[in-house]
Amino acid sequence: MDLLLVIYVLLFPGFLFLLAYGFLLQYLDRKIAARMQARVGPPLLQPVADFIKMLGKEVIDPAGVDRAAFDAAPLMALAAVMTAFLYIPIVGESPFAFQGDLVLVLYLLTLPTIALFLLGWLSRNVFSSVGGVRAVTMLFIYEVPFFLALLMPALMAGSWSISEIAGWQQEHGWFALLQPIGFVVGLIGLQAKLERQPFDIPEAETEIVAGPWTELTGRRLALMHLTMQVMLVAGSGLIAALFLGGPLLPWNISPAWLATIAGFLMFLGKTLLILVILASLKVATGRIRIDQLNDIGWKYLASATILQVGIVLLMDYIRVGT
Amino acid sequence: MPEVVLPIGPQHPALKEPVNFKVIVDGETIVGLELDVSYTHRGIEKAAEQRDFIRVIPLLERVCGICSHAHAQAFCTGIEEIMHLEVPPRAQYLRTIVAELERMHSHILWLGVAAHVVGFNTLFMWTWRDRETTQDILEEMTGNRMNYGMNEVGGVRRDLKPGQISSILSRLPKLEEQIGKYVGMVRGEETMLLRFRGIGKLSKAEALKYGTVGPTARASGVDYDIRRDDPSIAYAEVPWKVVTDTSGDVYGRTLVRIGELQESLGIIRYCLEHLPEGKIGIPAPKVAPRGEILSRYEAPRGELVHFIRTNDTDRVERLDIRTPTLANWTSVTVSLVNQNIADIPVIVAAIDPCLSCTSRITILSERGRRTAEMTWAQLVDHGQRFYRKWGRS
Amino acid sequence: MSGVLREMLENLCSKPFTILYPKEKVPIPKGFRGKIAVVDEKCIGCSRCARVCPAECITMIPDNTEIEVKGKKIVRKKRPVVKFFRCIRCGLCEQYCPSEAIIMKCELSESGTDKEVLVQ
Amino acid sequence: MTGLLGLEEVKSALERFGTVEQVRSNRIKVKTIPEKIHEALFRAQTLLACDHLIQISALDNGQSFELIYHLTGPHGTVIAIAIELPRDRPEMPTTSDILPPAGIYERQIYDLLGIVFTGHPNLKRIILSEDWPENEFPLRKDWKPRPKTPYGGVRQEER
Repeated sequence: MDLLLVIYVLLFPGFLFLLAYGFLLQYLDRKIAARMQARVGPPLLQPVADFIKMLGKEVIDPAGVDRAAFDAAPLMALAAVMTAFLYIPIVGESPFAFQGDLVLVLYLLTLPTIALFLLGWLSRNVFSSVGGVRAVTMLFIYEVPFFLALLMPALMAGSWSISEIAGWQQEHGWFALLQPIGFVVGLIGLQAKLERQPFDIPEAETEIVAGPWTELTGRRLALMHLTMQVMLVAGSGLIAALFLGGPLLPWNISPAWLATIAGFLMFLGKTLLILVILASLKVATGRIRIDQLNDIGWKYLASATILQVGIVLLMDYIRVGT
Repeated sequence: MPEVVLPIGPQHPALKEPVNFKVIVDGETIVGLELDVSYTHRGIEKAAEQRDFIRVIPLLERVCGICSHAHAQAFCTGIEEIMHLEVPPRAQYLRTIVAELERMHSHILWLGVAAHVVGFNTLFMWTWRDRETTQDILEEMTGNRMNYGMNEVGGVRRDLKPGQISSILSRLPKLEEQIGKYVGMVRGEETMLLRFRGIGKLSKAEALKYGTVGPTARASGVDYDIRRDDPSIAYAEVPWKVVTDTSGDVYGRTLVRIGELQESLGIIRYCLEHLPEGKIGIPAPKVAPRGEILSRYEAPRGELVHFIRTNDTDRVERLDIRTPTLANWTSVTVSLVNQNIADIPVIVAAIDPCLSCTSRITILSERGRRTAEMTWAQLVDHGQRFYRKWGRS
Repeated sequence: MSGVLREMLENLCSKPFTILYPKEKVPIPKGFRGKIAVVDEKCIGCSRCARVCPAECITMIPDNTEIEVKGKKIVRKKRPVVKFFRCIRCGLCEQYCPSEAIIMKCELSESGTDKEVLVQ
Repeated sequence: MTGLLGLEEVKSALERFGTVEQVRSNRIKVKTIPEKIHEALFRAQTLLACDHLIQISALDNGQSFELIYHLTGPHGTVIAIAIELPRDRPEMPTTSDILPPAGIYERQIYDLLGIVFTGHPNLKRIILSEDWPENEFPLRKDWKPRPKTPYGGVRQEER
């Protein structure tokens, strides 16, 4: 059992699979965006090549920067999202599942933003500081509706474990259908978390160069990119588990191994679906301003989520009442 | 946050050319602004005084890559008027076709840049794809994609063959369809509307007060267009109308430019279909009589002015170029204050700034025969000395 | 918004617009001003091209060669030498040459990285 | 667009400042002196509806500096108000208070020709680079680049 657990963490479906799938998702993301923009797009191994190239590049320390903290922040961010991934069901239930892992995962997925803010603040560059402040400001805007939307399935399923929520949907149907508003808010929140258009405000190229990323070089940049890549996998896996039933099939398949493979394929299919939605959103929109995001976030996203909360409570009341 | 000086430029991803704004921001709001456009001064006005009328035109085309025809055009029509030359109508029509193609490629380019500035890279890719059509037509007509070398004093240098006319006409419908799509996209794309509406607003009175020109002025309801007010080449004979808008913001400027794209398409089509027969140029004398002229032309970015003074020689005594970007800078510096940092690139891009036009360093030695160069070591040394001095003061 | 989505889908289903340069090449139209070339046997050594060149990339060097122009034999005194990397492809030399001896070929000119060649 | 301005209209408004002549159908040139330029511009703005300053052309004709203010309005006539400044004391009051766009043109002229506009709020270098030597104005006819110095007028012996 211990050996299996080690294999689970390190090889499949743990870190090795996570990294490989991260590269694949990034490739698909770039390729789909490129094709929609009438471009050719990168070859299959381009994300890997980029990563290796960046690892080999010189690391430049801005004058007066705290090197230890500057090195640690990307590592911390990467470690956080990789840990978060372990709690997401990929082939059947996650072996680490416990009551409350949903809260832990949500917390861990917030850490990269904090790391970005730290990097921006530490690098003593105007563009980075402005970018860091923007990243945190944005966090306060999208985090509330995002959390609320993602906690709604837990409320309805009556469990705080992601795997159990996924299992609940096997019997009762997908939360994407039961809670469509929450699903949409979840996707928008994920896009904002990943700082992709229309929410790439902290790294707005034409305004503040690259925001917190401006002074990142070499392996720090590589690790930070990898973090975002892994977060794309973890985030889409989380949404897939919470709203699309994760790896579990709506019906029972008799041999266990077939069910496992089918579940894995379900996971791949669902995350790819989410990726296509996110990539299309990226292609179809421009960047909005931070004050406009504030308006949209609090006026529409937050109130839509509150509406969803109300509906869920009402549904629960009716269900329990009957 | 305390007040922070944000250096925008000289090298900055939003600016395609070197300009330096020292923007003083309080949080996300701009409270002050300083401007320096000195990074691309090339001394073209001085160099133009050293060259005869044949060799000066390629130089003037290189004032700006995008509106190269506009500069040559303004200069040629000015000199022709001083020389009292009657340019044949076919040459005028050919000039108009190139001028309008240039306007189209400039406006499509601008639309892409504006979309890129607000992070909407998709429209940027699409517009630049469709811009290739105009570039291909220009390449086929003139031989170059940029710096067409079409103008000379007394006419144009290349003629259009009948086969080329039909080939150009056959490519226009596709372009028209794409431009029609942009109208829908600009009006319908929510994030672009959010970033363009109400940004960089100039009322009609302000636009007049700060001397704005071109699409920037027309978007504020100022009904000035040199092509109609002071027509040169074939504009007086071609049916077309001036596009204006009343909103005065970046959105209005976008609509004006897209409207002008459609007008330009009509002008090109009319000119190609009604191309008069005849010669494409008349021989021009080498020497211009004494005289001065203010030659105005509506470049894609606005009113372009060449003030030319000649004095019985084969060179100009003085050539004073006022580019549209310079005229529009005043309004930019005014309208940036109290805006958001995120809107700097949008407002700056909305006037379609062309800095190589604005500040035109080649140092010419005696009589402009040979350009002096700095070796790399000299340059490094010069830079170090300068900044040491600068640091002390 | 719908316009954007439709265009996105259309692009997804059609071929990319990009031309992958070394593999495929753009057709160069007739009359393209490309690399400058001197046809030595036609040149009569009048040095008009050198006078008209705005970039001063053409210099005349002494060269006593007998050439044939319209059946007559004459001796030219000079011939043009072109510094390729100074050429700005304005085509004035081609236009002013009386014997079509200097032409712009329909091919792209090379690029160079060596400064000495570039500025000469 | 209203019709073109006639010579008589312009004469009645601006004749008191100097000679008025019709150069072309839509170009009228007025010659005046530096002291009166401010008032002339103001009258052109108020009486002739000239709301747009096209350009301030500046040139050095060897003996003096000439400045020509080109104004236009909805009538489409370009009114050129020309003045001459002595070479030994190139100074004149700024017009940027009544014509805001003149501010940036005056900075350019100050930079390239060395004409000082008194009262200008921000008369600083704009076109030439920041390390260009002081008191060298490249558009003056007597300015000649030194063949040996590579950049501006920074001399080699300073090293």
